Amino acid sequence: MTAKRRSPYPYWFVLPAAVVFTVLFLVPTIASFWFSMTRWDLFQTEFIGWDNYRQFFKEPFLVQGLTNTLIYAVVTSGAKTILGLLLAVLLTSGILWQGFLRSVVFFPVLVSTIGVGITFAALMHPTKGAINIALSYVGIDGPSWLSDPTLALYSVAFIDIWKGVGLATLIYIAGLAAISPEYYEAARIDGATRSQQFWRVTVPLVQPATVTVVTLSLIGGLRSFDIIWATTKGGPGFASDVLASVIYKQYQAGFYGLATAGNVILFLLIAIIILPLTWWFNKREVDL
Amino acid sequence: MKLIPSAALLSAFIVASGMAQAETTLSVLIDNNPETIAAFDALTAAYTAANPDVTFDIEQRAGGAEGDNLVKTRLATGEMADVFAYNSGSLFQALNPSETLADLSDIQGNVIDSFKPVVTSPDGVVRGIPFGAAMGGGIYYNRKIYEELGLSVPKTWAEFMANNEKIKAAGKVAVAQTYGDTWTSQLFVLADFYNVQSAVPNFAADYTANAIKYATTPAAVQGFQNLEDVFKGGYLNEDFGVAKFDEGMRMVALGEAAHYPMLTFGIGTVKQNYPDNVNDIGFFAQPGTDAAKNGLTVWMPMAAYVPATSPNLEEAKKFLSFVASVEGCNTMIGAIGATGPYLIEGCELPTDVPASVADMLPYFQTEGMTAPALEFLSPIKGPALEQITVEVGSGIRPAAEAAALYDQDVEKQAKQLGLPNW
Amino acid sequence: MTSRQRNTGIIAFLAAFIIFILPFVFTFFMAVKSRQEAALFLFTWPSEWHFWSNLVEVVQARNYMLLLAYFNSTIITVGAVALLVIFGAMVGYVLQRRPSGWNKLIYAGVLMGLMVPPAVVPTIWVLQGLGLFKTIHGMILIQVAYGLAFSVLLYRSFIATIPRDLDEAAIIDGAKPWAIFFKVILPLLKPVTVTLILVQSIAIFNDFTNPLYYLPGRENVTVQLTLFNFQSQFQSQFNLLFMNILLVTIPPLIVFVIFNRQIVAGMTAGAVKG
Amino acid sequence: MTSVKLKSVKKSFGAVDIIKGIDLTIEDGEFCVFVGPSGCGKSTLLRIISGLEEATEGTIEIDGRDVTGEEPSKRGIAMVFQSYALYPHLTVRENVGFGLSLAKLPKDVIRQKVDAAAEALQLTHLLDRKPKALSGGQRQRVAIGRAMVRDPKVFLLDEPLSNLDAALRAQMRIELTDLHRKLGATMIYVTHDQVEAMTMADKIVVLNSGRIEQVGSPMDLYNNPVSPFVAGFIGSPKMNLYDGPVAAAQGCKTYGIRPEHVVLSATNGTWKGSVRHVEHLGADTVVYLVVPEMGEIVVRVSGDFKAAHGDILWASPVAGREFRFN
Repeated sequence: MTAKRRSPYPYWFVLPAAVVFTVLFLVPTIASFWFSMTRWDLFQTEFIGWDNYRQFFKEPFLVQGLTNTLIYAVVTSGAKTILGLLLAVLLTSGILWQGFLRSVVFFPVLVSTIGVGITFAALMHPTKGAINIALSYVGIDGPSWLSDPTLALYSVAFIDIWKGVGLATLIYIAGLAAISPEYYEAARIDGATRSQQFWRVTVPLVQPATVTVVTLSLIGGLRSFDIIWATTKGGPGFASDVLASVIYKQYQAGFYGLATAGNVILFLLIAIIILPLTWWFNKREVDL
Repeated sequence: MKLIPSAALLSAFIVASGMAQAETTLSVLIDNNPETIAAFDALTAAYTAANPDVTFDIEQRAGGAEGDNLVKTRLATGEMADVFAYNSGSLFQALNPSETLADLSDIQGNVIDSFKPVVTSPDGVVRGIPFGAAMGGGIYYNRKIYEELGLSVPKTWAEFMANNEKIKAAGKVAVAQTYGDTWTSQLFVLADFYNVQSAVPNFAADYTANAIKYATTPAAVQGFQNLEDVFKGGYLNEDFGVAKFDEGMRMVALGEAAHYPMLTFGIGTVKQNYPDNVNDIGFFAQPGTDAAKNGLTVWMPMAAYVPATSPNLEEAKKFLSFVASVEGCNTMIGAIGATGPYLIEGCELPTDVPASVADMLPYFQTEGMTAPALEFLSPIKGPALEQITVEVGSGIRPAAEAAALYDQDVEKQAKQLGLPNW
Repeated sequence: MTSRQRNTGIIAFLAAFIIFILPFVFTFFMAVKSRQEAALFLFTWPSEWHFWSNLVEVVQARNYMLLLAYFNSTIITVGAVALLVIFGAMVGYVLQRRPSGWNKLIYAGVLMGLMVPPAVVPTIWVLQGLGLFKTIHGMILIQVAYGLAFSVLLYRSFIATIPRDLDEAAIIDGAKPWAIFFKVILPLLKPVTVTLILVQSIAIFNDFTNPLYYLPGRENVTVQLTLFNFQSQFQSQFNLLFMNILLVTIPPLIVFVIFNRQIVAGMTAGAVKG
Repeated sequence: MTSVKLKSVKKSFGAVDIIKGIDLTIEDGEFCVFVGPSGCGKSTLLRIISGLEEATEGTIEIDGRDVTGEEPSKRGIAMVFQSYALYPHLTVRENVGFGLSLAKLPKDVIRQKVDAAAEALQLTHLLDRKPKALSGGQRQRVAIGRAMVRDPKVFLLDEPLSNLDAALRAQMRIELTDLHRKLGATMIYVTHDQVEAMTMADKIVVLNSGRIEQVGSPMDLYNNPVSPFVAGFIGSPKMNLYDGPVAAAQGCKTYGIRPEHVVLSATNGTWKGSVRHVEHLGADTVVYLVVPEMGEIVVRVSGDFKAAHGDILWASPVAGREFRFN
């Protein structure tokens, strides 16, 4: 037998990426399992087993942080999905200034998160902020958006949606462009109304885009940190703390082992939510 | 291309060969508080003027917890600047100073003894020199409002609350709070430590040894109670949840609010932003239950340190011995004025200090009228205190519960430090 | 255009103006106000225009730190995006073209890369061991490691749309693997590459957290970190802060204006068909 | 002497055998067509010859040399793909010269060769266009040009005409045959269209589920099909094939008669049936007759034959033109 010929798709193509990814991402991630079992002050490590995890679950605010994380992720990704689809439909319907409006909706995606946080913190100021001043003209006494414990989390979620809906819209616009106009023509010949066309043609056929939007925004929402940090820092008190900000605070306090344990917990939480979801989406896509 | 620098270097060498020393550049890391920057600019300029062979490369870092983290990371990774300024007391202890910081005990000649313990590592070596002025933690008040309403400086918490009631009745904001900067929410608790200590003299030691708790010590709970009372009394500014530190100072300076609990360094902000109103502000220690036992909780200044790994250890120490000299002290006063006593022997404050500073000085002049803040007596300070005090001060959590929660928070820190009995 | 389309457009424009444009107008107003006026936060027309003086002050601040930051951020962004394009396309190519047991492993890595929050402290520990901590190239590699998963996914699904016949024609023409990839496949990935460049360069340019940890040091400052200059713990110079936000937004804006038309095209071809 | 020899070539994907052992020799200069229904393995066989696919077992010889383990580019072959596989980002000139530039030939040599091929294929005026600016037929020619400039010993063509419309396909059939005559190179051509096979091939290889059914010249296959499969595949309309009682009555397993070998009469014949449908093709007319005892029989008669739905007609096979398979 002659020697096996080399594939035109050699594995060394994967090598550079694999090296960078392994060394700078996988190794630290795996090391984090070890460090999460230590008391670690960057100077020394001391193995303490599961103590950090026990400590983490004793954190009085972990339960709240956990619920907040879920609420935040569901609210932001839900809103981005629904608003993204509606905006995409609107911005592909040939309305006046359509191209310009697309740019406007997408533009916040480009701006620095810290900058957006600072800007909205100013706009949401309870007494001087433009939002409450505008509300006062119509006779509404606006709340303290970012420092009212019942509202803070939702206010931050709103900012996140404001900043992120453009990306969802863009993905949906792309998804809509992939739907052949013939489906709509057939539906119209069958006598479908606009809303029937939306529910019976658009929604099912745009599903691949929905999968992308939901998955990306859910992962983003669960990991979300910088916009929370730029606006409320988890406050007032612990009212808008999410898992990522709880971890960050442990980290800031120098509890590196504990923070790393939190990292592992966040990782597991994301895996528990996202893996079944992708599996379910994949199964449904095969059915289609 | 390559020739030119070497030629320049060569000629520089010929010129310099007459001198004993080579050029040194000291890297410096300080926080980005404008006053720290101004003080350091003045100090380094003065030092370079006297020692032309030494230049400085000053880098700024964020303040607060963000900055704490940066300092720790850079120390641990050996990336620290030759000289850096950082808190003394419990935050200093968290740096693992015995291993990371250089021994500075031979440049303590002018340093007042009371400062040394807060920069002494567990192995008994002094590793820092004071940078800046000592501060008191108490309550700023607007003198115009006090005059207008005929109020007098309160000696007990009850009197303070009575004043607040009158101010509120006059349609003014009695107490400014600024939880937009969460650290400012801790003042009512931390500045109450003089009162805690006068009620429970051994509190700091027992607390460190896990023999006494906040929640089970009524005098300690009082600080949280103060916060709760002020909120419940409806004395706060409307935007207390988002306002920032400098707005708090503005409110008390311009009479938008009558009181603002703060450390005395705050007057620097007023001097910079509202110079005309500096003398409208007065200051008093946080009152306790007993008018006879009215004293001030004192914060030690920040300190300057040299990391043990610095390649320019000797030069850095020479510079810091200048900072810790009377001349260095006067340079700082010249740059940023006097906000409190400097802990350098023979460094006198100018006579024309702002009114609030003048209000503070008498406490220092009487034995027993001051007590160091808890963070200078005990290495443990729970990292979540700011959040907990925001909760109490916003009416989210009652004082007693908050004290218990804080005890829980402290436990982690104590374990991390490996203290006995935890 | 029907009148319905015109009216909807006008209503949509008004809504978009209030929701999306006014915050930027606010930022702009804040950026040109005096320090005292900016501290009031009011959404008012600036009583005095300090555009130029604020701009100069921000640029000059801390010994022209902003210019250094632009320089550093540009190098990091360009370097990391270039590597992301090449590495991502190479992995996506092999992943799509050569089904084998290894693919499961690669997918597991990709999925992890998308989901797992990076473990910051252990990463510093690794970077230090490699002598990459606090270096620009270390930062570039970090951004590559964090951005790879997304790039690979985007490329893999796009490559699926390129007929295999092209590879085979090239094989018969005598092309070596690298020639097939660089001369035939890579040029065809242009639409999705444009999307990737846009998305990743903005993410990297706007990244705040990673440089904060992995790239300390004044000489290594990046654009987002300059926002720290003006947001001190004690005193905030809001006019300069907002001017800084304004300046920091300009480079992404330029990228956007250049590539605007091609974004949707790339997204259509790549991200959605996954 | 550029012959292609396959010796017991097998190919399996996992447990599925696609090619089940093929021995075949294609002579120098021959136009050989692989034909068969989709999934019969004809494309796989072509790809094994090209080297794009590796045989699981067996050897391939080109020009007397064992090339089984050799890179495709070293085998002296060129291939034209069904989709043409033109590089969309390159001009026609670059597409045609791509292989030559990879081989690092001097620029002027490449230019010369490309110009010559373009001339032969009447592509000269299109050389600076990109593929998307070309019509289907032009793309087809560029693909052939790209194969030509490599001076291959063997041309491999994988259903090259299937993406063209009917008129263009007929024209290209002639052009390809001309080209073959002019170049004198060995060509292996895969198609599922028996018309292409019949019109172009010197030798037809009929494949059925991974095996060779029959090899021979077009007329060989037409006149002497070895199996009902080949018989049914070659010729249009399809041969009438009958199993069961009809075949049994003829003493065989399968009985077949081509439509053009059936005679119709209004009065007498072998089978009596009624007309279901009549197709007038002009020169020919195809009659579909339903015969109760055998089912349907298709008959091709001359164009002027008159019949209508429901007419009763008699059909009879032409003697000596019947096929009996066992």
